[in-house]
Amino acid sequence: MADTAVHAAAGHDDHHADHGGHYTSTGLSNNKLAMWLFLGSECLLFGGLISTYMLYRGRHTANLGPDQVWDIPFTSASSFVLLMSSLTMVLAVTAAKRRDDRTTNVWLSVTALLGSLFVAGQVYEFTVFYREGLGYTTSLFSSSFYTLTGFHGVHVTVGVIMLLAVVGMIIRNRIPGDKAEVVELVGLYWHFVDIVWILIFTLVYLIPA
Amino acid sequence: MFTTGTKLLIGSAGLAWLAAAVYGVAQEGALGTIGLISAAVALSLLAGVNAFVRDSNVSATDTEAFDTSAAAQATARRSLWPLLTGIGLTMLALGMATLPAIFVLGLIALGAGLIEWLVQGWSERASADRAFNDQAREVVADPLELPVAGAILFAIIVYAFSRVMLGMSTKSATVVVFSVVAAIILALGVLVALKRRISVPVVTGVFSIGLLAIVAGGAIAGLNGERDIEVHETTADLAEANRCGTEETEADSHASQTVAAKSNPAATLIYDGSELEIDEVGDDGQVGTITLPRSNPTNVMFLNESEGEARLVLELHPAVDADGVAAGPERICTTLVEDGGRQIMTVEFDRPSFALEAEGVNYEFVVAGSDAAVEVIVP
Amino acid sequence: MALIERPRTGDLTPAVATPEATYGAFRRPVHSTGWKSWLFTIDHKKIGIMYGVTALFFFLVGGLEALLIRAQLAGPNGTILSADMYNQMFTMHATTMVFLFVMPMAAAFANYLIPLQIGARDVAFPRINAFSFWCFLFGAIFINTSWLLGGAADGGWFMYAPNSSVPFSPTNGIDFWGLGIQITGVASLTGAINLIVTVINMRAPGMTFMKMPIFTWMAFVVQFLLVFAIPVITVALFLLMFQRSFDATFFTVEAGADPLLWQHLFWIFGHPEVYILILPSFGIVSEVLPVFSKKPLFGYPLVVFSGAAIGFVGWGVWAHHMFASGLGPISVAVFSVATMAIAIPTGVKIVNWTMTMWGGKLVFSTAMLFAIGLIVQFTIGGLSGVTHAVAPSDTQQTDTYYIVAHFHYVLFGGAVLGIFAGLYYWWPKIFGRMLSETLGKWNFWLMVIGLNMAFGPMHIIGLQGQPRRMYVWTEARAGEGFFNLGFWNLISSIGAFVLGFGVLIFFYNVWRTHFGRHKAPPAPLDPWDARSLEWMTTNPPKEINFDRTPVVSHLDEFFHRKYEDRGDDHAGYEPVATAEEVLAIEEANADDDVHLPSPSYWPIILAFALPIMAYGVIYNILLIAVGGIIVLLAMFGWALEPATAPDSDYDPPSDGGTDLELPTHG
Amino acid sequence: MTESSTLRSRLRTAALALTAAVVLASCAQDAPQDTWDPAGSEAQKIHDLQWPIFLIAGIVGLIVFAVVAVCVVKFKDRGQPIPEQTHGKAWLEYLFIALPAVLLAGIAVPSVAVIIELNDTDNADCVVNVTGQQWWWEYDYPIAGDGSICGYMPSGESGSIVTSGQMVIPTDAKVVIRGTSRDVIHSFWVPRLNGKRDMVPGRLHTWNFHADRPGIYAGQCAEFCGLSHANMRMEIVALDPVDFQAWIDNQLEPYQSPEDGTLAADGEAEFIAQCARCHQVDGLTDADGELVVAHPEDQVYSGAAPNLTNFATRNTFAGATWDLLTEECRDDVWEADPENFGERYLAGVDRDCLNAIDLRAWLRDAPAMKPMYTEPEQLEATDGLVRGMPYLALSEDQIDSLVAYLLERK
Repeated sequence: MADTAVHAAAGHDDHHADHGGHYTSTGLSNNKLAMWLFLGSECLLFGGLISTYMLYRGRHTANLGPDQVWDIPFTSASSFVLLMSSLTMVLAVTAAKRRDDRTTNVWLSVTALLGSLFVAGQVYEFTVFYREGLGYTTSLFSSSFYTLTGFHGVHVTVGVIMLLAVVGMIIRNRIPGDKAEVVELVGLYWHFVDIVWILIFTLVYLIPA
Repeated sequence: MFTTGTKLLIGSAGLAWLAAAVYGVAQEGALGTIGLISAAVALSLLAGVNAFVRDSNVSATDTEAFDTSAAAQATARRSLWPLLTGIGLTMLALGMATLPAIFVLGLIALGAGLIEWLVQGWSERASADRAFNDQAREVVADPLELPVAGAILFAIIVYAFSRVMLGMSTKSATVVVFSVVAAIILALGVLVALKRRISVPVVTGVFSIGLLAIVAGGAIAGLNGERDIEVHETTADLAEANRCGTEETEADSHASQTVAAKSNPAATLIYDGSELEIDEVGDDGQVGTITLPRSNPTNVMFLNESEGEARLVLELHPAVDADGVAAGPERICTTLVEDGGRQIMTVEFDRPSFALEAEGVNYEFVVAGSDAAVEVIVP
Repeated sequence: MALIERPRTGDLTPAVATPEATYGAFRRPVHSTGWKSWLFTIDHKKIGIMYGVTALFFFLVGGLEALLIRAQLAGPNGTILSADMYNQMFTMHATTMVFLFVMPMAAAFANYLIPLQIGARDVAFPRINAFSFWCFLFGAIFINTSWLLGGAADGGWFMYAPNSSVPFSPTNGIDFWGLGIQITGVASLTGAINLIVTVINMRAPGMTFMKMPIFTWMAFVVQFLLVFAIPVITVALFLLMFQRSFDATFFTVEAGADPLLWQHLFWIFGHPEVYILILPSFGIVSEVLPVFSKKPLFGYPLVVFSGAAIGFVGWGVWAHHMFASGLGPISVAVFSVATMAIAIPTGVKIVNWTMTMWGGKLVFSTAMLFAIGLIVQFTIGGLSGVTHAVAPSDTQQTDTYYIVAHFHYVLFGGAVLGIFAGLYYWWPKIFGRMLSETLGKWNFWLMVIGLNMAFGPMHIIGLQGQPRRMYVWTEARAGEGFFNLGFWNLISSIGAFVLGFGVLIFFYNVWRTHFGRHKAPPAPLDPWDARSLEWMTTNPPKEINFDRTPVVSHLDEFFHRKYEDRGDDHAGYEPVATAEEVLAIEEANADDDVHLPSPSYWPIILAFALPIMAYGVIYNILLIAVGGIIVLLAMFGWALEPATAPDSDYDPPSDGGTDLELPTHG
Repeated sequence: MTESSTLRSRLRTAALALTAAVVLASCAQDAPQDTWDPAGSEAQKIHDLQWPIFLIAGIVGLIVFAVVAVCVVKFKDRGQPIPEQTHGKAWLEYLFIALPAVLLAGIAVPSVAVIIELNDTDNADCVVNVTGQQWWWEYDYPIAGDGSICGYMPSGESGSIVTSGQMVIPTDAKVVIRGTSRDVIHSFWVPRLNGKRDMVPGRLHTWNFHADRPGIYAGQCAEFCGLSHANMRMEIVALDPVDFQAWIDNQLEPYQSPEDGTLAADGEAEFIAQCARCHQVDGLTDADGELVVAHPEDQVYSGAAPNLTNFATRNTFAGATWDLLTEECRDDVWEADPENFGERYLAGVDRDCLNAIDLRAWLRDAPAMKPMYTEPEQLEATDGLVRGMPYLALSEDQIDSLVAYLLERK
């Protein structure tokens, strides 16, 4: 099934290569520019959430504090996995630019799997914290922690679904427009989500409260 | 002019009428007669219908029928959806008898199956061109299928794998398993990407096996249950168990020693090893008593400047009702605070100080295991 | 899904079947007339008009709320509104005016004019543009349904915590408010990204940034402010939603929360928001003044840079809304000085506007009157702003009517007068008929008199110590003599009604121009002897905007095509061509093969799902799932849909002439 | 050139007119919350800073208006040729950046100095705790380690003073308030003594007051605080040292029950039955001789109700929104000379001066006078706790006795 998709897609791509995309004043693609702006806006979103957490992380009167619940080795492992997924995303983008659909699909799938693994790790972590007595409404620390990391988790989830959908669209040859660019856009988003996690991991987990 | 089929039916109908008459006269049985008459009526009706539609025969001159008649349509293609609908129905029944979760899953499977069935049926009648019909199906179904399939796959992995992790007996095991699974995925990715000769069925097969393994692992782990995760002790537990002493407890391990700069406490209590000094706005270096508001949660900061560890305790002396049940906790305390460490305590007083005087007690901040104390006046 | 907006060509051409038999209900909407052509349109001009109509409707709603407030306060111990109703009224007055009138009105101008001013055929993402509008409309309707469902929000538009928590505001009003602002926020954010990309990428050949019309520049700055300000309020509103609907404790003081968190988040958004409201009007008057002075804008680069500077510094002054909040002297001092600094670029604009008029050849059309009105009225607001940039002085003035006076001079005297200048100026461009100048002058003078009568006395009321947001004021603290509160409150209320009457004249003018017995004739091509690119096409513009993609070589390109410098040193300009002649050249050299993207169902469907989810948050969690499924379906349907419809969707099937590509300039 | 000289003279006239207006405004003593009429050193600092800024702003404004007016008159289209298409003059533009920058720098320096001064809360002579609550203010006077209150040593035994509505402070003393709130954000503002400062729950904010002469200074909650925001007022009463000492001693006098058989004695019983659930009267004992301790936290969402121990020494009630004195007696106190003021104020409320109409109306149906959340259907979110004084269904006789009892709380 993938093989036929590869052939069909190659033809499709050739057509667009001739086409050469649209003229823009700056030569930048509209889509990419929009994605950058969106990510710029997302920076402020996470900025707000991180600020909230930083303000509230010490506020857990008579309840569990951050350093009492963290499991740094585990979170380090899952952070590393998310980082690796950025690498596989890069490979996917490179393959897409080579118009190698098969390899693109492989790396997109691996990225999606690693992303799912990360979210699974987060679900595991949340469950453990909850069992240890840290509910969502237990303290300001817990509310702001779950909100911040939960928001990030939702972003990863959306990213994984996007990745899987792109794989599906490539297989079915249903991408309107420049395939490599679509993969690249999803890649931009994915890298952004990764970078935000590095920030969260450093500020939330590594710097002692 | 009658077709062959019509002739047969007309003959049968006539025979049935005859038999009914004979039986009715000869046997005098009402039931049998009614049965035979019914058959005769039915056969007559069928004969009439058949005569009218001419035994569904297509006239050779009716060219339109070549395209529009059912026989001219492409045969229905293989379809997964009746199966899914069936599974959905079964689960629905099963769910009603056993678990509501299965019922809901059945409902979802039923809905998904029916919708897909409808879409496929619609698309197969879209035109005579099979390739085009497939594309038409995709135009309608892709917006649903792609994200939903992605989301389901994602949910399965996340749920199953997190069960596996929760089932691990130790924390270090989770790290190992997590890393190993990630490494396997990566390695497989490299393998498939480099070895271009690996065919699609193989990849699909490996992927399915992997998925199956995770689901199976998740199921087993789910049935086995989670490892024992103990509820962490907190200072609230300490106060309840009257353990606000000098010994180190679980609540004290890894306890925070710093407080955000913007906490804006009403007062800071500084312990220097022998005395509790009060640092209050507009009122510096006061010793002995502090006035704090009634019925208002107030933040008080504890700063330990003694050589060792210290724990601040507030004795609350709650009102006791007729049944001897206290209106609130006896006391609240911080965790053990290291030298130079600080911690916030949120306090609230329900009764004014003079109400306690009658009982011969007062509100008091004390450092556990020392004589340092500050009396709280609540107006 | 801004990801995939590119057209693909020819994939789905059916081999045998006719379109009727294949796509049935799934044909793309391709109507160019009738209500469906509006509902599913992705034409930036139609969307701009819809923005404008909706915004003006909410202007009337907000105005009605204002009049009720002033009626209540005309005398001591007013009884027209109950305390509860009054609190809802002033909350919704501000919310309506800020989020549902001025912001969408600016979006209306930006949508309609930016592509025309930069010589583009549409915005970069036409479907997202439609989505933004529907989001805004549904969000606005959603907020206002709270009036019928137990009462509107009653915490003020600033919605300070913890007064916004459930115990202090038990009705659902604040839930409606927060979720509704969230939805209109989505509209603003997507709209902003769209317009930024449009301005950066879709300028006509030759139009460098420093040759861009000034309105486009100011709107461009505003879109950046939106991109970065909206997510901050989004965070705040999320926290509020979790607080109110899911028992989180972000603002629960008993749990140790700090109520100032909300204030910081709100004002980090809220102060840039002020510039979001005012800069588009600055852009409008910077267009209007040169046209009616027959001179280019004085110091164009400086006006551009000061606009950008205002946008930039605007991020560093949010805490001047919190001088009384107890921030500590260092923060207060820093923010106080930063706030004074922002007066400099604002002052630059005033100077440049007056210098534009200086030495000009002034024509006092209604648009020009409104523009001059803005200079004068905004100056008053700006200067009273300086008095509370000084933090100690602000501790006396903040939360009094003096502040109400200040920001009404800035927002009514500034933003709204600018909007009216724009309406009168561009009306013939947009609707092809000119509003009556006589009625326009009545409109202007009544509005200016009403504005000064309504808001001028508030300076006195505030300095005499009357706080804001009080549902009654009392004789006991009114004092006697010239500055007594009773007299000036009454004057202010009378002024408000004069102002309201002035605004109604505008609507009468519109009705008279288009429907009355004295219906105006079609407007001339270039009624104002205008200077910028949007006038270099028909009134109203064709769907493709320009017959030929213009090639730009000057700032004020249109002017330079009509006039040529016969002397030296810019002093001897003489007309060389009429507008008709300029246009005739363009028409004669029309681009063949202009292709516009097709309308789409998905934007309105996607937008419609959002209020469903919002009702779900308030009433039943299952509704969220329903909305979520619609969102998923619409997003993927959208993503998989080519930008242009296949020929087969047209009835009769298109001949392929108008459905292929987005504008191509080269 | 004549044009510019007329312009100059016009400007001069305008500037003079503005100065006159500003002076007029600063002299006006009409509204009790006039922000241009300082009566204490803190407000004076603000005033000294703000009036020159108003003046500068006014002058700048007039210049702009004048230039616009000149443009409008002089450059009207009278058929002149197309003007020079100038895009600006660099030196002029730089000048107009530099000018406001210099002007604002000139304003910024003294502003920062005053900000620092206003926030200096060290070396207080007197500390008062101020707590805002929907919709009234509570003041309590912390007892220092040596037993002194607000820098004054009580003549008798020291104890807590809790009051509401009117905050009494000594003149010529640096009074630091430590403010917070029990529910939402309120703002403490007495314009003639100082600017406003928000009182934020969970935070402790300080602010200075320094009254130059005895008198009553009106204020009003300035941060929107919900339903009855308009009805949340406050007054600062400044007394000279002798009178302030007398006030403290009076506040700390032990509780005296009304004489048996009087209407007030009935009132005491009514009070214990109806009012003492929420309102504390220090020293009040019930029939068994047990101390009566109010538990407002069981009834009121925000957790407190005004302490009524010395109710009749105050001039206001219900969030300082209604006067306890008749209009005549009120004016007598408010308009008293600084020398006589203390005496008039310390006289408190007696039967002749009592504003019985409003007080009785309040006891009859408080929520009807001041919007508050007291109806059961409004209290779902607070588990039945009221926000404000509920309707108590008191009979006229009960009200009579309560008024009599309250009048004796001096």
